[in-house]
Amino acid sequence: MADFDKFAEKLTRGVARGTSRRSLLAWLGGAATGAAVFPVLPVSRANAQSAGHGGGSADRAPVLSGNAQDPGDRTQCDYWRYCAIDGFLCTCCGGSVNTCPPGTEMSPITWIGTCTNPADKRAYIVSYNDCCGKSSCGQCLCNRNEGDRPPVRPQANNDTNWCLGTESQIYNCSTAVIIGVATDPR
Amino acid sequence: MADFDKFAEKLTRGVARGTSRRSLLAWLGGAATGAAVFPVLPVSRANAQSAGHGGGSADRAPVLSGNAQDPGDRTQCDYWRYCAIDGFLCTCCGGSVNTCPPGTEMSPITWIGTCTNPADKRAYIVSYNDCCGKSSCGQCLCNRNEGDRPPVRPQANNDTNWCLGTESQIYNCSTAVIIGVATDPR
Amino acid sequence: MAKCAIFLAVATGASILCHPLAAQPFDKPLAEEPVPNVATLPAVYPSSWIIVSDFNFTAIIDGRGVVVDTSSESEPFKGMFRASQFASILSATTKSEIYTAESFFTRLSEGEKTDAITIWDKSTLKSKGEIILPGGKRQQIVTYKNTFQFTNGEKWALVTNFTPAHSVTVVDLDGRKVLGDIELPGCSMVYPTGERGFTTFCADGTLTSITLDPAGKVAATKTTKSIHDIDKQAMFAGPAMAGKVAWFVTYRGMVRGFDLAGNIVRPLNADFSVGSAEGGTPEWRPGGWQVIASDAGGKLYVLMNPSGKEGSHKDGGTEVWVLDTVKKMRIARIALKGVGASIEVTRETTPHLIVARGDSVIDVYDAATGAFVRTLGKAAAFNPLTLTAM
Amino acid sequence: MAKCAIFLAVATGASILCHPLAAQPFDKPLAEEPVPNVATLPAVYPSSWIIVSDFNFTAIIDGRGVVVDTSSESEPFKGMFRASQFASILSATTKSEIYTAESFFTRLSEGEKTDAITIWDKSTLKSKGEIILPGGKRQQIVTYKNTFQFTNGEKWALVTNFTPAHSVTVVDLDGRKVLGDIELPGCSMVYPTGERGFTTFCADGTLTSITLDPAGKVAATKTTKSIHDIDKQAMFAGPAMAGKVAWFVTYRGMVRGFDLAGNIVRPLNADFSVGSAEGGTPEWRPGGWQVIASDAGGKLYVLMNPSGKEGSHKDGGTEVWVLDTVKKMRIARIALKGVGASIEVTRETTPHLIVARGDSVIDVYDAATGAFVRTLGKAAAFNPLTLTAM
Repeated sequence: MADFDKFAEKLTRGVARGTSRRSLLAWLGGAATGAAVFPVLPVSRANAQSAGHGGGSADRAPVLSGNAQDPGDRTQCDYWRYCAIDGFLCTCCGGSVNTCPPGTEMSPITWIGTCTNPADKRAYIVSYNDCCGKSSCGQCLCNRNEGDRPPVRPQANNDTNWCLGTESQIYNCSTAVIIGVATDPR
Repeated sequence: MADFDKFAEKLTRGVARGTSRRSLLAWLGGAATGAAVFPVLPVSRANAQSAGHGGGSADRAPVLSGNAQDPGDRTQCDYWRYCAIDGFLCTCCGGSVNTCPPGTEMSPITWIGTCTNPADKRAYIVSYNDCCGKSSCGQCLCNRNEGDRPPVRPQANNDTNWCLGTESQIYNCSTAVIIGVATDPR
Repeated sequence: MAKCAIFLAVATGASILCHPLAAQPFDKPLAEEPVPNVATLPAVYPSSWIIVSDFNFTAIIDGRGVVVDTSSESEPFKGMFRASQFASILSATTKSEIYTAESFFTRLSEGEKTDAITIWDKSTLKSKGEIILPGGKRQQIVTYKNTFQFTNGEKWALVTNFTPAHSVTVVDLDGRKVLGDIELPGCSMVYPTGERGFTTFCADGTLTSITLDPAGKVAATKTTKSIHDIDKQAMFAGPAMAGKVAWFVTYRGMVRGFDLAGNIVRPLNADFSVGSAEGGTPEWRPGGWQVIASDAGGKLYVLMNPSGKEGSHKDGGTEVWVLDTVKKMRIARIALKGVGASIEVTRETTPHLIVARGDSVIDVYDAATGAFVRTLGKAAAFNPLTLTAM
Repeated sequence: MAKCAIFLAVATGASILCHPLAAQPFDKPLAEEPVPNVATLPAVYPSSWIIVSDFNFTAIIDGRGVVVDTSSESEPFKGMFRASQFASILSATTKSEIYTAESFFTRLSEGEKTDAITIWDKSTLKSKGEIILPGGKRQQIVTYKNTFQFTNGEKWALVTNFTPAHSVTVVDLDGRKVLGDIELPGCSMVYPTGERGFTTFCADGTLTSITLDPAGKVAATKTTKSIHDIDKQAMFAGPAMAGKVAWFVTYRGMVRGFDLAGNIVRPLNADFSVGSAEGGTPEWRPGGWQVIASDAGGKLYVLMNPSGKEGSHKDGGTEVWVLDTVKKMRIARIALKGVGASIEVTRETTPHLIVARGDSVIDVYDAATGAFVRTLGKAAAFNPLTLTAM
């Protein structure tokens, strides 16, 4: 469980950065009454532009990792890391799957998804950090909701604007950063 | 020329409302050096959304005057009064061809076009008053440029935001108001 | 006429040089039209009108609300009002006012932030005042109705906050002032309850009802036992109101009623399923944004997705199922022309089912027969999310 | 895996309950990736990059500039910066800075207005300062380059005002302060002239050159005779710069050069036609928004519309005609894949012709051969208007 410890510690640092101790405790208090073993925070917004899941238009040139263990087009909504993302894909906005675009600020706390990598069959913990401080990127809007729950459980809801604890609350795009492994395949 | 006098007087009132006397004089001074017999002011913006002239989508239900002497669909860019308009058609925004939408303010001074009515063959002076104070309506963007000239002749240029002399400079949509007749057919 | 028109545009005085050739049948020219001229709306909107929240994804800062006449194919767009930056919208029934809870920045996307409630006059759609919300903590979330609700006979409003600590700000709308904040650790959304209070859902599955005193402070608090299985039977946060009863539907299609008439929420304990149907892959489930609505008679309408599975609950639906809450059964299925994202039912004498689609199209159906009546096309909003009947 | 993944999302600690069945060939999992992580750009942009103004018609208040890599089909969008409310954009060549002349309101679309120049760092795309423009008179017009220009070796900027009185505000960019205003009755746009001054076009057909003193005040003024027939040979306001020579094209296709190297504009008096061609209905004319561009060698590129007539000058074009200004003749015709609205030519060793289309698509052609090279699709901007090569 080394991964989890590192990740929980990372996250706590993030929360501490992003919020006052008092509000953090109040929030953890709330979360603790829920089913989550540790906080996995929501950040996302629904996609009303298409009934499907969105992503880049089909004729977009693909962006690939070049690593057989990380397959898929990062401009498309069906890329494996996006199983619980909701927003504009930073890969289409001047950032990358794990980097915010120039001039934005990465949200310190985020909603976490757990997505299975079709290449190595491992379940990875993916952090959907928002990029904040510039207006809607407008490219590659994508919405997938595996594990999403109503706002009553914020740590599992992906409608909230998680540009919180950032200098500006304006939402630009969302990343999908690998921060740990949930399971090793048997 | 009675129409012209009334219209010039109307316009001067408009200008006086919209600008300080000093700037008015400065501007009239400038205009007077141009070819215009009296000021016809620009207000409009280019349409980069389509190489055509825009207007409502073809499947829009038509808005007609019900008067055989004023033919055409006021949600479409080819309606005769729109020969020099450029912007969102107020008919599609909660206003009408000569009325601003609720909550907006009509710009006191505007760019004037002269359009020929296909029904009575008269050339009418059409005032493209902007509606201001709410953000882009977003419906029925239309751009036609008969008589449009570069900004060096503002009274004949339709790229300027004419939400000037209004409480807010935010542009919402454009009207096409009949304010006079230029010619009676022979 | 082109060259003539041009020449006129730059020198109308010379227009007599212009000689159109065609004869004309009309003796008198069209009349001059007065300026300035600005439209107004009725103080009370007709029952065929709805208020649509337009999230405007490609410029979230420039969100808006749109007043829409669902009876007009040609001119459904009656007017708009600002709803900036993950705003919430609230329409009064006892006053001719609309309220928006918004956030602003001094440099559009940077600079100092101000949270405020803006008061809009329904007839002029002009802003007529604002109430500053202190602390910069207003909850910014994709538009839900239950982040901003009335209480105390519409004299007060409740605004949810998220920092990520949950709290609620109580606002005196008539007095144009903030009355105070109520900390709600782990509890979310507000559902008006009793004369002066609200119920909120908590992360441990309980519901908490809070009664407010005349000063807006907490007078009494009552928490139910855990009755909300968020893992297996999560309820969509937005209920359909039938009188004082809030009807919720779960991601898996269970319908649950809660009576909010008294000071304390009362579960009806009369849960029932929306039912099942053939053709599900793997099964039919509720799906969309505003997925449940009620009509004046108390019947419920639920937007259903034939590709129902975990994670499908925001994907929209292809049918609306009509439910009788007394018989606890489905009484009709309405097939939609497109994939719906949000639904609402008007309070007209012949009620209409309004369906906002993911492609921005808004369609209108006869709520009683399910017959398609008209489409409003994309003429109302870029991204319609919540629909509110008048 | 779906249900497994869900369960993990809400309770990752229980993930050991999860048993994917397939074997896997990879011994080690993918590495953790660091957060936070924000991209930066080179201090000097490559010559394949351009800056695009995105007018964002459906939310004009939320206009932006986009840094675009025209050599990348997959990732052309390098970053964006705010350009709010009919903003103008200016990119420095001697400093790693971009400037935007913008307008803001305290309540998005209402309240107090502030005009300001924002300074953006090219590498971080963060705002690093602003200069308030007094008087609320900044000209709000669909994006032109010549409403906002440098002078005095890029140490100063000139901002045009319109109230509707024309004036120009002189700004000390290095000193972060406004130096003063210059009244220009009836004159519009600024074209940097000499070391420290500018030329402006006037409504009577004259051009006026103004030399500024070290304090930014008018040192000398010189007005030409009337040389611009605005009725019959109106010049598009945006020229193509070849060194210090500004090349303009008229609505009817006459090319005119003006030398701006000295303190006073010098007409080259070497006008020539872009030429004609078959298939015009009625004739070929320049058409679009940014219709003329130059390459490093001084060749000119003009966007041409086969349906040329009065009023067609903003309708876009289907071909680009290449002109030799020495031979005063057309040397090539480039057929476009779509209707272009604005064009620019990069300064790459193999220069490319960039065509922004009315449908938001940006296409890239080989400027020398006219061969289509690639499309950037709609991946850069909603409404690309001006294009600026690096």
